[in-house]
Amino acid sequence: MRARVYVTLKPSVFDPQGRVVADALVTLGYQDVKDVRQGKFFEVEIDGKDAAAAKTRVTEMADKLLANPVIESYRVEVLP
Amino acid sequence: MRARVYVTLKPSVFDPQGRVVADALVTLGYQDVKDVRQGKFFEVEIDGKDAAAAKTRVTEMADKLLANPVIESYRVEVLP
Amino acid sequence: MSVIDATVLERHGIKPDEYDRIVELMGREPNLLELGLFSVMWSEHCSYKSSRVHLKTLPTTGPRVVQGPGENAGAVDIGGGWCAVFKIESHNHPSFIEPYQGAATGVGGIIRDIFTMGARPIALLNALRFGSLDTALARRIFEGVVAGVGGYGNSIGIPTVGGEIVFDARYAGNPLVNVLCLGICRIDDIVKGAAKGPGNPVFYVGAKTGRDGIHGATMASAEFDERSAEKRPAVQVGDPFMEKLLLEACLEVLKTGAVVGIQDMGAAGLSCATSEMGSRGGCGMSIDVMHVPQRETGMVPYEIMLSESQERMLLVVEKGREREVEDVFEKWDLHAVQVGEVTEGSRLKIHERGKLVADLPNRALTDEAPVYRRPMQEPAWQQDVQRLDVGKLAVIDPADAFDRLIASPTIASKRWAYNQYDHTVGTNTIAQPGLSAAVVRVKETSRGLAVSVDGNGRFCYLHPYRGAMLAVAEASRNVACAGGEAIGGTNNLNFGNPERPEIMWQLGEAVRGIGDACRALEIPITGGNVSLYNETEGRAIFPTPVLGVVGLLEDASKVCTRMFKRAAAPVVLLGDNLGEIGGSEYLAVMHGQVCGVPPVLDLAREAALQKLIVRAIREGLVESAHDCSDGGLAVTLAECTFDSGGLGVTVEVPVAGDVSATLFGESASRIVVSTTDETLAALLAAAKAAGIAAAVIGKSGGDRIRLSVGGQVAIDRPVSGAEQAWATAIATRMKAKQ
Amino acid sequence: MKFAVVVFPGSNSDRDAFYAASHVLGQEASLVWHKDTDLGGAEAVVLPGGFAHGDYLRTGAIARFSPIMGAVRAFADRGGPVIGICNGFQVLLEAGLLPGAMVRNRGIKFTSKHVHVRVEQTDTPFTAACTPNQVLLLPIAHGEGNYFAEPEVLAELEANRQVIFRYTNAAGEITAASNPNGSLNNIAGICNPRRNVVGLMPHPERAAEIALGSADGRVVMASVVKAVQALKASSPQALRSLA
Ligand SMILES: Nc1ncnc2c1ncn2[C@@H]1O[C@H](COP(=O)(O)OP(=O)(O)O)[C@@H](O)[C@H]1O
Ligand SMILES: [Mg+2]
Repeated sequence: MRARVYVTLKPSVFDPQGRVVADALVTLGYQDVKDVRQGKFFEVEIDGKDAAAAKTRVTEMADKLLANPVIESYRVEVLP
Repeated sequence: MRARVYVTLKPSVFDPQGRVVADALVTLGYQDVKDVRQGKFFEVEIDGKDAAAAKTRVTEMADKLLANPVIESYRVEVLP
Repeated sequence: MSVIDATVLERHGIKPDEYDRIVELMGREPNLLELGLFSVMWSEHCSYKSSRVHLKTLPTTGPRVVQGPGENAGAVDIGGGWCAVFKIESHNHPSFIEPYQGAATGVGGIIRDIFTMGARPIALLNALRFGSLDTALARRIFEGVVAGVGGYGNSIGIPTVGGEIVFDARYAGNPLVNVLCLGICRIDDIVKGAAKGPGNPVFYVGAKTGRDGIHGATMASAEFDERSAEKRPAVQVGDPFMEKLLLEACLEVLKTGAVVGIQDMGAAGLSCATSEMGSRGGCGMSIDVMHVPQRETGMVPYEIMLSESQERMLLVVEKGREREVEDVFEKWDLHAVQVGEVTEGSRLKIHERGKLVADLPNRALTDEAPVYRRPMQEPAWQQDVQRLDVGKLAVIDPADAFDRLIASPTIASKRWAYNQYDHTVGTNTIAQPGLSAAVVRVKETSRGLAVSVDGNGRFCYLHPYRGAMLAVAEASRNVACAGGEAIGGTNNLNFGNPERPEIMWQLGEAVRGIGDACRALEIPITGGNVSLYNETEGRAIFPTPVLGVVGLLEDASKVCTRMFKRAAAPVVLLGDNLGEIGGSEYLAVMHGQVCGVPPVLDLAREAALQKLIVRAIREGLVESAHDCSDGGLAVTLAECTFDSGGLGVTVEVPVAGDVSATLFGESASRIVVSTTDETLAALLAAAKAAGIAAAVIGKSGGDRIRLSVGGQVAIDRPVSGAEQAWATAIATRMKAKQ
Repeated sequence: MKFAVVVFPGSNSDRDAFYAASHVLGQEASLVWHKDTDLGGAEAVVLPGGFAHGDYLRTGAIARFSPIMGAVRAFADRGGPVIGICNGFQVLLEAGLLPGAMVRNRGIKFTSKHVHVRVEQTDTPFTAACTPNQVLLLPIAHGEGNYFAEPEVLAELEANRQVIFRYTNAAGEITAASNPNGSLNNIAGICNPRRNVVGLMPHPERAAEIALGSADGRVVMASVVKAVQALKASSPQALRSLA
């Protein structure tokens, strides 16, 4: 089955990537852009049928590897 | 309002980052991991109340800047 | 009534007697903001209160010194109206918490120190320490730090041309990340971080101010809204693009001549920049935090003044020329804003929307910070660890030892790391990473600058005074082996908790060693950095002074490298092979022991040796030169064959001590050179005149490394196999299972 | 002849290209700010290496909107020689002046080392002085140099001989081991159908003097000098129409 892990910088952490994209959008004429934050996500394909089990397992992966708890927070979602 | 743009590499494009993450997960003992693809997303905050308008506008931004049609595809979602 | 009680003081890391001193200097009780300013400015990091008395003993003057310690970086005259501007900085603790960003922001900080002086940065070096690569934690930190160092320097376009990496369990919980940046500029173009001319406007430019890195001690301090406390991130994310804009814009702005003084906002942010510029210039400064660009809402003056957000600069501009300065920054899409002005007198006045919220003598924050002569005490264990009974060591086949040593991560090629560093950008790199000292040419001149960073924590642990001298000697010897005459040095003192007398003793002894060695080798120390409290669970790292030495080549085309250049070249050992294995990599790797006394160092002989090699290179008497350090003579000879295109070497040396000590002992003041039959006599004569032992020990050539000791072949290995093991050792370990 | 080296705010090899053109080749060269709209009568344009706008988003993604790019496009449309080096190549791809795109290096790490590159075609202004199949030792320094194009695009590139440089070993053989970043068909550089716009990941401008470890890159810059002089000889007005 497939699960997605969305990783974002914690709100308190400055996001240079987002800032540069926001500036670029404004120069491109999108004055209505107030702010941009950039994140990443991982689409993980794993064996097994049990959604609950998959979720715990992928959450574990996120803790261990996919997200950096010091500056990032994450959200896990199992796809139907 | 807030909109999210999810950008992923097209299936035809090899994803080195996803591969490295997948390998790392397997080394970590998650043999059940079949594949990982990495994507990015942008959380765009813009003025205005009209969801439909926001969607077209952000889609435009994705076309112009946020995604490269040669290798990437994207999905826009307006947050309530 | 005052909000300041014992707990508040403790949160601010201010001792009661320090508080009394504050009240005395202020003539009244400080308010919380003022206390915050004192807490960061009087912190070990900013005030050097524990190390100052020792640093004062270092030699800082010399005919070439243009700028000694005290400014953002030091500078030495390299001739032709040019000067080399350089300094080393550490970012150890942040790199442990978040390796990539910790290392990246460390690089950013030292780069700012250099262009703040008006110099264009042209090279970066890094000295790194990690735990054993056999642990997943060390691999993770190593991977992140190297990526961070590269990620920042690469995108700005400053080549990372050299450094050193040591792996030892003692750094497992406390890695070291020391970064040296070298820049060049015309001597007349040097700028100082001083605020002069009352009435001159003070400008802020760069990244917006957030709640980053606000003094840990003040977290959750009750006087703040609880939310702001948890809003504070533990680490900062570097923005190399912003730094690149600042670098180019500042260098352009300085050309206008409209800038009176400039300073980057690093540790202690605005507090440090405003008070230091004021006291340096003998003026006061008045600012209103309302004008400071803010990234987050609801920030209080305390947070704005103490924030350590990266990539920010403070400038004092000549009144009436504001427009010129603003225009340059606008060109780079940076918006310089006036936050205040220089004032008569010597007070730092901070306002919030016009209301005075802090008012204090700026020298109280800087020059009048406390200075401690902390108690020093030789550790009880010091004598014990110096004991070494060679007779008791297990007998090991030198060939096996050789195989293990060249593949030991500390000795093996560091290309896994430096292949992630852009070392060709700038088209000045004429001796790339991997060739011992790095050499960059100075365009528009015939000159070159050789740079090396070195330190041996094991030696310093066994004998801090001698270990520190050996670090100076090695860095300077590396530079000399490239053809550079050492003209200036910088140092980074990485030690444990200075409140412990035995740590303080290590620091005192090390500084004494650095001073003595620098005086003997005529290397003025023009700056440096001190990083203390490098401990985990009360266990300190090895005392690790890292020396950065800059050397001058009048003719860059004469640059010398470590590899043999052709077959049948006579190989000569300059210096004495004394067979000292105390504290050697051999003892650590093959016998798991860190003990004995480090090699002796005769400073007069070292100086003579370095003068000799520099002259021999200048006069074309040698084709290659490589100093003997980690791994001893055997490893040094092997390194002369590596990257040479497979040229082997056959060598015969007499026994010194025993066979292992002869091959792997790390005696100082030795250099292996290769020469030609035509120049050999002249080389030997020059050595004799210099009073340096010089022995022809063999010839280059063949495709094997054959080393005989006392008539017996001790090591006989194909170059290809040895080189492969040496080149891939680290990459192989990095592929290991987690 | 006259080179224009475009300077984006995050360019970092702009001075390297300028130095190679002016000091090493002894040609006229000028640095052109990305907010300008005119190339100042240049006869060849260099988009240099670096991180044009930090490139946190995608390398070269934002640079293509810089005002100067209008002039660069017009210059290219008139047949003017344009070379994009490293980040400059990435900008040309994003701007659609060359086909394909760059993805992260196969090994995901930023890679900085000297590699061997084989000159596949000599009928471009930037390879005119090369000998066919000449092998050059050039430094690379990039994190996103893994060239990708859809199969049909790739086939077309090969069919039209638009692949100008390939990663090889020292002997000039195309091997997997000599491909530093995973680029399809070991592609290190390509040109447009008209052959006047060339992009490559390696840095010839950083290998134009033996003191730097290799002078092999010099021929790439020298080629355009030769090409422009040839053009001058053939039809002066053709040249004027460039500027
Ligand atoms: N962290 C690093 N970054 C860049 N180059 C490095 C790094 N570590 C080691 N090197 C390079 O590897 C070579 C060997 O370093 P080292 O073992 O310290 O020998 P030496 O002390 O003779 O310079 C030197 O050229 C050095 O610059
Ligand atoms: Mg060293």
